[in-house]
Amino acid sequence: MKKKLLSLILTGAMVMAMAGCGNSGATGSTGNTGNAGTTATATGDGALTGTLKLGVIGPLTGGAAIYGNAVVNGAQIAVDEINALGGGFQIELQAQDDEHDAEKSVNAYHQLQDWGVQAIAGTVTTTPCIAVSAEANSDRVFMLTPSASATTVTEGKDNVFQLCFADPNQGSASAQYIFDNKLATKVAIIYNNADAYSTGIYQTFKAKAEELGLEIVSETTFTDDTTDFSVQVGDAQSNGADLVFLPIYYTPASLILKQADSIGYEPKFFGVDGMDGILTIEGFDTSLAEGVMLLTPFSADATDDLTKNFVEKFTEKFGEVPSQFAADGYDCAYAIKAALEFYAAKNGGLDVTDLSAEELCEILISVFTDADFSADGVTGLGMVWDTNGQVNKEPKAVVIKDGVYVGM
Amino acid sequence: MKIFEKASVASRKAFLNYGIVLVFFIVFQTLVSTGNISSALKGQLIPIACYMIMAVSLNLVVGISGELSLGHAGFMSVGAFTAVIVSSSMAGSSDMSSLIVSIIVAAVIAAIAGFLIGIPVLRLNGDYLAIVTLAFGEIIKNILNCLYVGIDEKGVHFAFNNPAALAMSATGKVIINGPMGAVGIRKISTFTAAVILLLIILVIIQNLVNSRTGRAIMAIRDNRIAAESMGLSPMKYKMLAFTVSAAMAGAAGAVYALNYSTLVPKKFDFNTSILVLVFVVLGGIGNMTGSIIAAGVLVVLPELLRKFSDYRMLVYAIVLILVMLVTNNEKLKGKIDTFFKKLRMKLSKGGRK
Amino acid sequence: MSKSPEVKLVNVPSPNFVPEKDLGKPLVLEAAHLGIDFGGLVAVDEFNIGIGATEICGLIGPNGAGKTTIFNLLTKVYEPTRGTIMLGGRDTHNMTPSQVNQMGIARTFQNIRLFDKLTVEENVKIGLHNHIGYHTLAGVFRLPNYWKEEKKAHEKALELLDIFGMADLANVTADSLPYGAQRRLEIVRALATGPKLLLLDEPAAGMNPSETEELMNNIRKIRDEFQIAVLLIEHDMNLVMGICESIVVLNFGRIIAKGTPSQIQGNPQVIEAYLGTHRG
Amino acid sequence: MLVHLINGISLGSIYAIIALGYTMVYGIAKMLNFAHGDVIMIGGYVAFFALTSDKLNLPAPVAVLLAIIVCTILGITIERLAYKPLRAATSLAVLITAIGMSYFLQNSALLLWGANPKAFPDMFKNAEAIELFGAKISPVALVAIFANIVIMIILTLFTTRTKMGKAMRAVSEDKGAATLMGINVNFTISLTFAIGSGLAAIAGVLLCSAYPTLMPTTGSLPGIKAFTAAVFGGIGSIPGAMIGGILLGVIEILARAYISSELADAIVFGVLIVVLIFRPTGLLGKQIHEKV
Repeated sequence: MKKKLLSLILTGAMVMAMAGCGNSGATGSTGNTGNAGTTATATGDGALTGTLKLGVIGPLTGGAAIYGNAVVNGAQIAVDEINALGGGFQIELQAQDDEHDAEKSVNAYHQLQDWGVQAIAGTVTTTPCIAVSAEANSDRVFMLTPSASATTVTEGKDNVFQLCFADPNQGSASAQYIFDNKLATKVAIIYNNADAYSTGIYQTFKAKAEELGLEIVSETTFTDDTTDFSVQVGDAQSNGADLVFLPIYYTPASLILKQADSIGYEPKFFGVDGMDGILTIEGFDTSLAEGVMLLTPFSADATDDLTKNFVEKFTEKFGEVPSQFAADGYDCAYAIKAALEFYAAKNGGLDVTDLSAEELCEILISVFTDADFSADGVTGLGMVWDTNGQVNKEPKAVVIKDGVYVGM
Repeated sequence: MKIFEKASVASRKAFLNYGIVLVFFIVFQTLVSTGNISSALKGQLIPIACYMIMAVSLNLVVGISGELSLGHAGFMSVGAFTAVIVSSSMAGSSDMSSLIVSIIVAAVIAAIAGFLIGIPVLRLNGDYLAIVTLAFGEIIKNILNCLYVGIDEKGVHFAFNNPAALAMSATGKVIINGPMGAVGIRKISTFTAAVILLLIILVIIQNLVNSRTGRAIMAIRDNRIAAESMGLSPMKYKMLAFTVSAAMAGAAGAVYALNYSTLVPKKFDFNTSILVLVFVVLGGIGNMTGSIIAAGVLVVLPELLRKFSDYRMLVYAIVLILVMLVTNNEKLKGKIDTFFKKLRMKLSKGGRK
Repeated sequence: MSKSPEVKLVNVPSPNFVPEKDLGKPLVLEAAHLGIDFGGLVAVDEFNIGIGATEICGLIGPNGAGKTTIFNLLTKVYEPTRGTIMLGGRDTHNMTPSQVNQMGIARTFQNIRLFDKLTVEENVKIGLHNHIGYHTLAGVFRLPNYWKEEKKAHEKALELLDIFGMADLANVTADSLPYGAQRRLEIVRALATGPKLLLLDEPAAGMNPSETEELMNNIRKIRDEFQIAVLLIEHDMNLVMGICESIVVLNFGRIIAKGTPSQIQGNPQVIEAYLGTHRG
Repeated sequence: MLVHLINGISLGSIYAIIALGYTMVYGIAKMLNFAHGDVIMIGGYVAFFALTSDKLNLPAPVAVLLAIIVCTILGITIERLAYKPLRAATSLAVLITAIGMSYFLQNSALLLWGANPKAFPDMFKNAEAIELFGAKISPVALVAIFANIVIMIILTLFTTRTKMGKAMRAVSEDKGAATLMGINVNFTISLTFAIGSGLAAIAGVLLCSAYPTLMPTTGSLPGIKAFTAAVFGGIGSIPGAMIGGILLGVIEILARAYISSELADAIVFGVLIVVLIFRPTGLLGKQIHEKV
């Protein structure tokens, strides 16, 4: 039944599923929805029509390009699917490069404005996202970031929402999981302290671990440019850690696994959602990742139809297995569509073509903060948002066995 | 009489620069107020002005003083983070007064940094000096990566390499969070303020160059041994140029920082120093007009090339190499000159027919 | 070629002697036991000299004798390995080139060292640098003092250039001057620093006889007008014998002869050094 | 401690091999070749594809050789196209051109091979970690140290014993005089670039083996560090590059282990500054006296 429902959603029948949600008044934080409603063209039949100009901002070149490109590609798959459905609603997607730089990101944002962007799925990385969200907040442009997970991204900005977990959730969930399953007695942590994502998870992990009485024997840091991990891995080894917690992205994680292997150190490794993608690195010896555990909202090896469909299309189009970032990008486009459909259904239809970004922003805020609104995607089912803009969804714990993820 | 003729040559040049800046300001301010400007360009106006200041201030060191500096962004960084702290601690004051005080304090702190760094750096020559400025730029970045600053009702707290040492009260707010940089910066920079600062800095540099001090700096650049034998102290004047330049970069950093809500130390790395150096070299060593124009054009160019997407940095690299080859190779220069001459002849012939 | 009348040299209370007219006035320069080694090699040794207040002294010797090295020692481009240099009665130990310049010693260079990209007038104004009395900030903010002092400097520069008839070239950049004019400009620039002792390194190099003649007159004129001493290195013997009151001959870094032009001309050691004949 | 020391020497050996490229090119062409780091990256990619591509799937020594050949040709081409026309230009103009070349190589790699990092295959897969005085040392570390020693010996013999090596030294001393002695200066400079770029390929393979992630920006930071090492040892000096590289690597690893990983780079650069204050031309650099 569940699978059937999912495919229904996928084929654009979400409106129907949502129709039963009742007509409770929108709990928009600004109370501006009334205005937006009057300017919006109500078609009367509860259908969503028109063309939405959706912008994506992320690093498409430079050192962080992998994340930006993944999000854009994921979003592209979603947009292609939505446009192929027909039915009067179309999305025009434009991606702008920010090179993982705040200044360039604001430039990219302004470029999108000149294009006439109505809503933004972005930005991909945290620091640029903070800069752009400040601009978007004063301009009243809706932002749903696929992957900028720091709490500062959404703090004090009613128009900014996250599709990924906020950092604190992941850290405490990981500590809890390790404790509950008695995975370790001595824990080492290696984290990137130049990265808000990594540091954020580290801090909550540590707090939770102390609360639970997990012993942390080694804490070492690195920065974005680091390639030599001999010191960090050596420290974990000499302190006798039997589990190394890696709240980091998969590129440095692959180097850490390799370093540990080369000195014959074989602890358990436990990662977070950023670890996803490690199996897709071209040339990576996946046997090194054997037994690595991670909490992630997305797993390309999941067997549900939604994920299978996405992974298949993505692999076909881009020749690689989608990472969690690609999944986030994919879900962003669908979440925005779902929100618009939710509004259309409640207000007797919606034509987005001539809506200004400001009008659309108030509509989307009202829907995302509506207690009755939830969205499904490849990174989670029944995602709901609080008024801070943070998402609530369940992480899955997986372990790598024989080069594939296996649920735990 | 001659002094006035002479002065007028120098001041004509100077006024050309003031004119360019004023025209730049008036044109864009008009476009902004009439709403005829794309938001992409509008959003870049303040950074453009900041990069112009960076370019002219680096030109003071590279062009006028003749020392190759590869760490200029470091001083911009010092100014930027100083301004973040100052403006945050002045939360109750008006935007205007906060901005002015931030710029001044940023310039002073950057000048102090410039002076301290100048002591070892300026004892070296040529490429050794260049690598040490690069090293200092990276050191500044690394140190700022370890800087934690918070503010609560008791005042500003500093900590180094250990955020826990901030020891703030419950209501305290972290302003600078190590490598994650500053968030929640007051966005108080304005285009007008940036242009006024640019004008002030141009006045200072051009008056400095056309004075006793400027002559001394250039004399040391052209021939250090002769200058020394004329009773000039190379260290004193190199230091003066270096410190003034650092102060100006600090001021530019302040305006830049207060235009964005977030800022990371990594922004001001080696690549940013090189970016500014490219403005100076392409604009012409020692040529302030050139620096201003090059900074303006080269900041906007990558944005204009956005439609080439992935190819734009490649195009930028090729353009950079070609420009250097054409402007610095006598043969190529000659070939291009004759090509244009022939073209002109053909055109004029064609015109006559 | 006009020749100065030969003066009588008298001993002063030291191993040195000065022209009779400068007796009773303090020596502008006195070097004792001066020497420098380069990487263990003795380049100059036991160099002793005393220069009277308005003396024109020649420093001659074959190529590689160490003449320019002496200039570099006296102007502190090199720090001497041994010996003392007294300028106006003060020891210059540990002083920098710019400090000794401010104490009254100025020089020209064998390989011309002008500020090429600056104008002739600016070159002279750099010489005047320490006599232009306004602060950097006065320059930046164009305070009245700036205008006053710049005007004074401009007039002074033209006045000095006029000695060599170069006032009309004031706005030409230095590197566009012909060779002889560049040498003359170096002298004007050195003079502008207000020295008590002027060191000229081959001032007549590359000049034709009539230019050399004019140069000789100008050197004398400068000495008389500014009442300063001149120490010059020169290969043109007509010039040396024509204007020097005393001559020091250097070979292999050591003084081989000292005296009046006529004494030097008759000195067999000097002749040998120049002709390179070897006895037994 | 011993582990860190050996890891430091291993990292330092890689820096030293890169630094040799910088130092030889600087010695002869008096230019800072900022694109050198990116030649390393190209070398890494060539070896990567030679090793992993299904069509090629070459054995490791052949892949390394292929990388050396490609980089050598690349080095000569860069020199001919971009640097040779600027022989007479100011050093600043050459520097900017080199930076332009660096951007060009990085962005070409980005377009050709994408931004996704590639995991460099393990060429020493069958080798176990080696136990030395109770410390476990990775085989790559030992290979890097060994390679460095071999390269150093060959280069020293080359520059002191062979005619071409002597010509190289002559050109770096005085181009004009070398021309008069009948040395083909342009050929000698090309040869230097060829050797430097070939070494860059070796360094690239070693770097990627030790730290197996390959991106278009892989060469930038090691390039700057190696450049620092070259200056540290005295730019233009071959033994200087070796000493500078190894010291730099050791200082970096020890600083990271015992002081702070954030400040490790700052400490490395700080030591460089201190060295240059006391020895303004580096540890083994020649003191230059300006002729007056």
